[in-house]
Amino acid sequence: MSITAALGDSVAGVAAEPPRRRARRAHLVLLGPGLIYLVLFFVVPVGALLATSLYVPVPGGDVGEYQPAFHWQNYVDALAQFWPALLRSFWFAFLATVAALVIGYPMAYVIAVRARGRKLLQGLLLVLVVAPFFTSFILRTIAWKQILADDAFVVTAMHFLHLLPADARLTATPFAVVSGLTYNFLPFMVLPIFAALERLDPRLLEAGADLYASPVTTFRTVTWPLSMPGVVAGTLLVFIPAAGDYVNASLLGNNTNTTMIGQVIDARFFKVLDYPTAASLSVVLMVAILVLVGAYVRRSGTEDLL
Amino acid sequence: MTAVLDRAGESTAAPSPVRTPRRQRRRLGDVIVPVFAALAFVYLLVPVAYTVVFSFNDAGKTNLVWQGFTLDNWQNPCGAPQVCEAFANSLQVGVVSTLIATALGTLVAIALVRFRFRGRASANLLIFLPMSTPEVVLGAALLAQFLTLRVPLGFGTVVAAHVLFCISFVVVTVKARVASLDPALEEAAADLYASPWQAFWRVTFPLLIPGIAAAALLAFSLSFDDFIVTNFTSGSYTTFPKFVYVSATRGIPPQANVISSFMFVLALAIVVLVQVLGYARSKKLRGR
Amino acid sequence: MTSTSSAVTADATGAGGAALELEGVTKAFGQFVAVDDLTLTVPSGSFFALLGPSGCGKTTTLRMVAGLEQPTAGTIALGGRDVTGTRAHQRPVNTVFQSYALFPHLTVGENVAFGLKRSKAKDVAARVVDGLDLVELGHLADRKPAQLSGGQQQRVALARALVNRPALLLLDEPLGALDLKLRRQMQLELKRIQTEVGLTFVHVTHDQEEAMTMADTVAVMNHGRIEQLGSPAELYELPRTAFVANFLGQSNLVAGTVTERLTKRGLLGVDVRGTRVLVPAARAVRTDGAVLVGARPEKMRLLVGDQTPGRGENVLGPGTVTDVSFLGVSTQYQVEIPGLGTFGVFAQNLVGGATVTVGTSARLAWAVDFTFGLDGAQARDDGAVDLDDEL
Amino acid sequence: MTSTSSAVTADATGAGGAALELEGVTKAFGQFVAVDDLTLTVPSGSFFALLGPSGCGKTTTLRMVAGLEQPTAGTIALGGRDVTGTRAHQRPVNTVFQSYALFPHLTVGENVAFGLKRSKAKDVAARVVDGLDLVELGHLADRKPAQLSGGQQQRVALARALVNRPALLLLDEPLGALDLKLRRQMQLELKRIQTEVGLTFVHVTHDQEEAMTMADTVAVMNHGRIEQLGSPAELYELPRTAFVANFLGQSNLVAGTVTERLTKRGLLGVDVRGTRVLVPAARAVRTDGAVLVGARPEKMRLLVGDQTPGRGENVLGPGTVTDVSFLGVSTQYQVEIPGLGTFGVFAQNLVGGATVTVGTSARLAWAVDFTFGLDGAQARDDGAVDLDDEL
Amino acid sequence: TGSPSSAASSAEDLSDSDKIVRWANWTQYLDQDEEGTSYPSLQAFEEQSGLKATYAEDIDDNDAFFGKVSGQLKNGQDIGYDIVTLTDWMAARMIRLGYTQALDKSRMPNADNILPGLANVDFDPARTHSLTWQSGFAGLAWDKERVPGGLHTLSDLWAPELAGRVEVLSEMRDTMGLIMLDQGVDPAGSWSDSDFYAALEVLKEKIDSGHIRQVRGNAYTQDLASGDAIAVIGWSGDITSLNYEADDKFEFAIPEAGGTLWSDNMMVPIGSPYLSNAEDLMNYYYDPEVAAQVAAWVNYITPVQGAQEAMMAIDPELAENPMIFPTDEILSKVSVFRTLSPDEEERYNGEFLTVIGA
Ligand SMILES: Nc1ncnc2c1ncn2[C@@H]1O[C@H](COP(=O)(O)OP(=O)(O)OP(=O)(O)O)[C@@H](O)[C@H]1O
Ligand SMILES: Nc1ncnc2c1ncn2[C@@H]1O[C@H](COP(=O)(O)OP(=O)(O)OP(=O)(O)O)[C@@H](O)[C@H]1O
Ligand SMILES: [Mg+2]
Ligand SMILES: [Mg+2]
Repeated sequence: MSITAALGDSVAGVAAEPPRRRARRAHLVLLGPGLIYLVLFFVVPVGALLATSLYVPVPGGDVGEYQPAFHWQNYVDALAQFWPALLRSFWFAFLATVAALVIGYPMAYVIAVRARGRKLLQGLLLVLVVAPFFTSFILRTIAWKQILADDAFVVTAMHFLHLLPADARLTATPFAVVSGLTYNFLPFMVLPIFAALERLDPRLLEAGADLYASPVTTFRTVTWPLSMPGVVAGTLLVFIPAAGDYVNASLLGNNTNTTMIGQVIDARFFKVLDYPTAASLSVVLMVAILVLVGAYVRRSGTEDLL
Repeated sequence: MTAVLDRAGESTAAPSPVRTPRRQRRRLGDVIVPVFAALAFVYLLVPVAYTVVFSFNDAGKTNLVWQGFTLDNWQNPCGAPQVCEAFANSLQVGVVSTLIATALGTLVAIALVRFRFRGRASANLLIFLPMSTPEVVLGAALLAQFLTLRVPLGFGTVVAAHVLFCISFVVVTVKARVASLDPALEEAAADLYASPWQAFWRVTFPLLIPGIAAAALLAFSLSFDDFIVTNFTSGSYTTFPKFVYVSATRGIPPQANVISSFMFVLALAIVVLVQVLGYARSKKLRGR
Repeated sequence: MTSTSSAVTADATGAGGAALELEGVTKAFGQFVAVDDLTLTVPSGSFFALLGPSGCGKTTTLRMVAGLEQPTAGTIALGGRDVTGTRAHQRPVNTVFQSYALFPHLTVGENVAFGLKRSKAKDVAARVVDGLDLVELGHLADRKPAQLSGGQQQRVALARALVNRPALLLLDEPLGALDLKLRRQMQLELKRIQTEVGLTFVHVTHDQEEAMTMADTVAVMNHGRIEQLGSPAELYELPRTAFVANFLGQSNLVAGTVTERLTKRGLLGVDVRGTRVLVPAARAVRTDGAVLVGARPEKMRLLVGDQTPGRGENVLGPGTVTDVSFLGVSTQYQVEIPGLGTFGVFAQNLVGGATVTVGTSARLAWAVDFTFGLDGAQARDDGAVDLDDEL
Repeated sequence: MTSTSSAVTADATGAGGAALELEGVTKAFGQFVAVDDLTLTVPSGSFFALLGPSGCGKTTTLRMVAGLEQPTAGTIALGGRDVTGTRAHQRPVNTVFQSYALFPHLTVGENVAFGLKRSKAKDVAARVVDGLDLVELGHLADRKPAQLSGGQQQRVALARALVNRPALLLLDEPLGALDLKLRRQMQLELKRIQTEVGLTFVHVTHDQEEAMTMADTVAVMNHGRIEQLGSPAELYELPRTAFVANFLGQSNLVAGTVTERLTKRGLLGVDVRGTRVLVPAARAVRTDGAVLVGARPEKMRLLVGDQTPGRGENVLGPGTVTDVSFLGVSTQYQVEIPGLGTFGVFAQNLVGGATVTVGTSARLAWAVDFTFGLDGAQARDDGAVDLDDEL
Repeated sequence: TGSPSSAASSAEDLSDSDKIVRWANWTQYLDQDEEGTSYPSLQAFEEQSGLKATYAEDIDDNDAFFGKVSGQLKNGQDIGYDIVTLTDWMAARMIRLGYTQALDKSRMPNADNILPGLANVDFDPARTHSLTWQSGFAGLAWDKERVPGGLHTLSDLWAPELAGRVEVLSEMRDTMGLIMLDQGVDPAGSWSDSDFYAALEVLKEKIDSGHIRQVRGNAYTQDLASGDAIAVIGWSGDITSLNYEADDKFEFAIPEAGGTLWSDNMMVPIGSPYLSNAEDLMNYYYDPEVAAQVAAWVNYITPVQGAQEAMMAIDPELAENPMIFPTDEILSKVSVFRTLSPDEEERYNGEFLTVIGA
């Protein structure tokens, strides 16, 4: 199915060098609406958020009342208190990304390479990857919670088979949170890798075989490096939302050793009404992600990816 | 997967005693990956299956424990208060934000690929930023902004927020398509007396449709399933994921499962239909 | 096939093409000058071929004529009208692109109709049918380009351009993708169409044989400039630079110094490593000092054993036959003469295969009248493709 | 260039290639039989060319030899060892792919080193350098394939295969992307390498001229079967089917009926629309009934005005010259003889351009000795490319 | 997020032109019919009043809900609800901040049916801005099969054999209140920071050690049902409801040291243009028979006098249920968490959230 194929494309697409053109200002007409939108609804709000991160409480004011200031100490305080959650977020996001890669790559490989030329099968498998998007992800997460519950089949069976110590459990653990993250962002890993693999010329694999490379060697020396753009795109698309997620942590974790920064930001924002702290944590999170992503993209040599 | 098995079978056709051990290894190698992938698909679909199964649960106040099979929920999917309203809202938000984001994003994508201008790099970065911003941050920033502007929260603000995070995905998707489009085609159109406007509508646009459709699909699924940003920017406006999240605290009505299952089946059906139609058409063409 | 072409010629915009004039046209990409001060006139209704190595600026020239690229300097006139500033879609010019550039989402018929619809022509349907018949693809009008073979696609591209009856048709390697056989056939086709419809064709090609078979006038381009321009026979028989001599067919070139001028007989005596070779003065670019003496391989014959040269023939050698290639129609010999290098000799297989074997000692003889003289300052192998140079 | 090839020959795995034997090899894709019961022996160290129209099964045959495709039936032996079931990476065979299939993420040098590293060869670096020098790309070792021109890419593909010194090298249209000039030059190169290194080459090509220049043995394939096999000169001079006659170069074929057998002189008398044409009986596929009488264009000459045929020549005509094409080396004439069709005549431009103009009345003469006779039941134009047929 | 907005004032009342009323409530907090498809009492109200009522189960957490609407409330904007139902302390904050509209009691004759104990509360002395919706206890709940001995004190909850199967509420006042009571501190009294932090220390220790599996809101009932939790700090009505489906599997008790009592209060937010309609609705639910109908379904303490009598007609057994109609003895065992100052509230809330890992 071309739609889903292109959908994969999306994220792995490496733009070709743009042709030189006479400037006819046409680009302003094309870009204008979109960029103005982004400025209005992204740049300005994020700017405001930045400002908020420096606010101080109104002296003697009620809960949630703040006034403009340049109180950089907010950042120090916020980090001093919440750095464990921040680090944990990146750690969980990293684990989820690796897990999604390990699970998602074979899926993408089977869809793109093994099912090559079988359009119906390919389309079906692709839609099976995307379709969970259409069943609310909260429902799915809750379903996981029920499936992995202490009294449910999986845990009982594992206890019975002694795969799990008798007092161990699966829900409300870091494991549950990471697997929830992995699960929920898996399609974002599969699609770009699929797109990259689909573009892989099967003749290159034959060339590898012709040049004495065994299937495993061919994979290592040809398939894997050529799917790198997809892998990079996929890892970014999993890592970024996972690092900022709070739904999985609050539904599947909810303990101090699973607290993620998203939960903290949400709680500071909505429950404590501590806007400056929430804002400064947001800014820190955003900057940290940008720095990590920038370094990663540069290292993997796929700058023109995005 | 049948493809793989077929091929494995094919390769073992010719007999030769020396090859036996090698053949075995090969068959193993050919099978491991698909089996692993199949397990991954199971992993991906188990909760979906759970959701579908519990849409048939004869549930009471909560839908946590299996109480018995019933078709009632499917016969009366709007039975639970608010569920259909939330679903309709989600559809509405999804469609409207998809339309806007797709239109804006497509234009930006064309400009970014086809033109070289000063500030192109910054424009690219601006597109990438919302994608790399965690949803909590986006939601929080937007909410603050809407409050400052005293915009009443509701449909409008939700759409505005969804358009924001969809645009980036649309741009990236369409960009890949535009980049793979041969610029010579537009030149050929110009050469054949088509004005720039005509060249766009008659050549560029039709060729971008698959990319645009993919982008729209992606945008719709992102919007339809979004909870975090929606939660910040919706005020009292309820979308389907928000409804599910809120009702999750006490028990999600089975009707929510019905609607989710329905969407899942619908997505499958559409793809199969598109495939079958496309197959029939190509067959007809080949037949001629 | 000929019956349908009437629709194409019977056009109101005037049968026959427009003359094309380039005046001092230059195109620079940044620092790089792709086309350098090009001045050129293509008479109306003629078949003009632009020939040159890869990257010499042929496509760029065509794109400027089509209006897809603006010249950095100079003017382009079409039928006497300056079109330099006119945009592509407003020029009565059509191009058959190197890559066809067929619209993949349109059927063959719709592709061909595209230009007609844009120019609001009447009888679009009838003209599309005629155009497709012209290239013998009438029965495939409903297919999509992806369902055609390369050769068929190329013909659709041709029909799409021809059907508009442009004053000027630009062909950018329109036959590059075809195998030799089909290519020759299409060449005859194209030539026929051009003659029948009377359009002005500017044809770009890598293939010198193609240029020579088809064109009235051939221009050989190199590094953005035109090296020589003339009828195919003129260019072939009397190249004026080593580049042209080598690029257009093969040449045997050998360095020498003019030592005598036999003014009465109109000949120059050239000393080639001790052997005197005669060159008609009228066929020499310079008449003194260092020259390159040249002759085409098919003009040369092998003198084996005690065979003697005829009257009015130059002789070189003896040398040794180092290679014999049977080409079917002809046999190619390589003869190495110590100190002078390797010479190619073609012999038509009028009486079957090779007559001389490798290792035979032989001299080379050829008519003085077909000898040409070039500037000795040029490299002997300029224009002969060097393996490292074609990027 | 020659100095570096020593590394390639000095290989421990044995200079010289392995013999290839196909025995009843068949490949069916579903219902469609792409290769049909092919039996073939390519002697060790020979240069074997496989020639045939698009889709006739050449690539499929090569892929089966390389191990990239399993035959439906039959066996493949290499150097006497049955390799039918061996997997591609375990066969001492390398392929230069029609599409190059260079690894885009590796540099030129890494591409060339790929096979060596896999087979754990020693001196990889040195051998890569040698291999690249062999194709004169030593200076581009650090580039990525995308930064090379088509011709350079093809040479990398060649080097990548050659450097492994395979017992058998398969070349699938390895020169398809090169322009005529470069192509000829690479042909000489390839041939030289093959002779020097002594490998066994199987070369697939569309281009009959290429096959004939390079190969020791040529096989003409059609519809998955081999139509004729032999040395280039043999195939060219004495085609046994109309397909071969037309596919390999041009042929003038005309239908007639055997009316006499001049057994003593070893000739057949054939009646061609009232004219008697003589055919050597040994050069005829059948000696009675309907036959096709053929002769190559370069064997024919024009008799204009009162010129008379020589002894032992057949004559047809008179007809009218309808086209004159100057090809540089030679001139091609088309002569239409009423009732018999159009005949092609090549004349080497031994003395400059065309000697006969369009419209001239001329007869055709050619030596009886170079006439051949085919089965009259075959279509005259079998194997001549028809414009609508190449999909 | 600026200075307190005094500009926020009641919106113009459009009740006469638009016959609608929009009500935000907690989930499962209004009687439903058998299929769970409609709210009988609300339907009756619509028929009777001619108003179209929109009922949204949009509240799952006081803080979260307030956090989402506070910005609009500060601006005096319509938040999309005409009635919101929030717990005492949050109601106190709403009223203190001026985010609610004054009720016209003359239009609400039934309002006088309010239980005397609820008629005067410190945050809304004459009930001019709020009316109680339901009240309930926080106490201990457990799975009878797995905790055969039952729970009597908070220390029972900390028994080692329950480790990892215990959950407490994310509602600070309930969880902290129970711990403080266990430590001998009356949360209704004037306790100090140190009392609070001492209790918090206990909580922290139990969470960090993994004894407490999760800290949850309403969703703890799901964990009880699925077996992930077998002993919890929970709310009275929930357990009653849960038992309907789980065959009386669970039991609820107020700890010996005492439990907490809380109430949820209906308020009309500033910016709502349908004050009169909202008053009509509140008035309706203060009818004893309607109140009994609701209480019979939600199983919480109804604030309406006469409801117990009305309940006799519906379900005599329920009328005797002390969790719906508590006896004085029970009431003497529970206390209401005292109102916190803004400063205390921010600090305690922040610390509490940090400890529970949200
Ligand atoms: N957009 C461009 N920017 C920079 N250089 C360019 C551009 N287009 C063409 N060139 C350069 O200009 C030169 C002429 O290019 P052109 O395409 O005209 O060559 P050509 O003669 O058509 O070659 P070919 O036979 O390979 O098609 C080349 O060296 C090319 O690299
Ligand atoms: N995988 C396949 N499935 C079905 N048919 C195939 C397949 N591969 C090749 N064919 C068919 O087999 C025939 C021979 O193909 P092959 O590639 O060998 O042709 P070829 O002689 O190499 O042609 P070309 O000169 O165009 O490369 C063709 O008709 C082709 O359509
Ligand atoms: Mg070009
Ligand atoms: Mg092939």
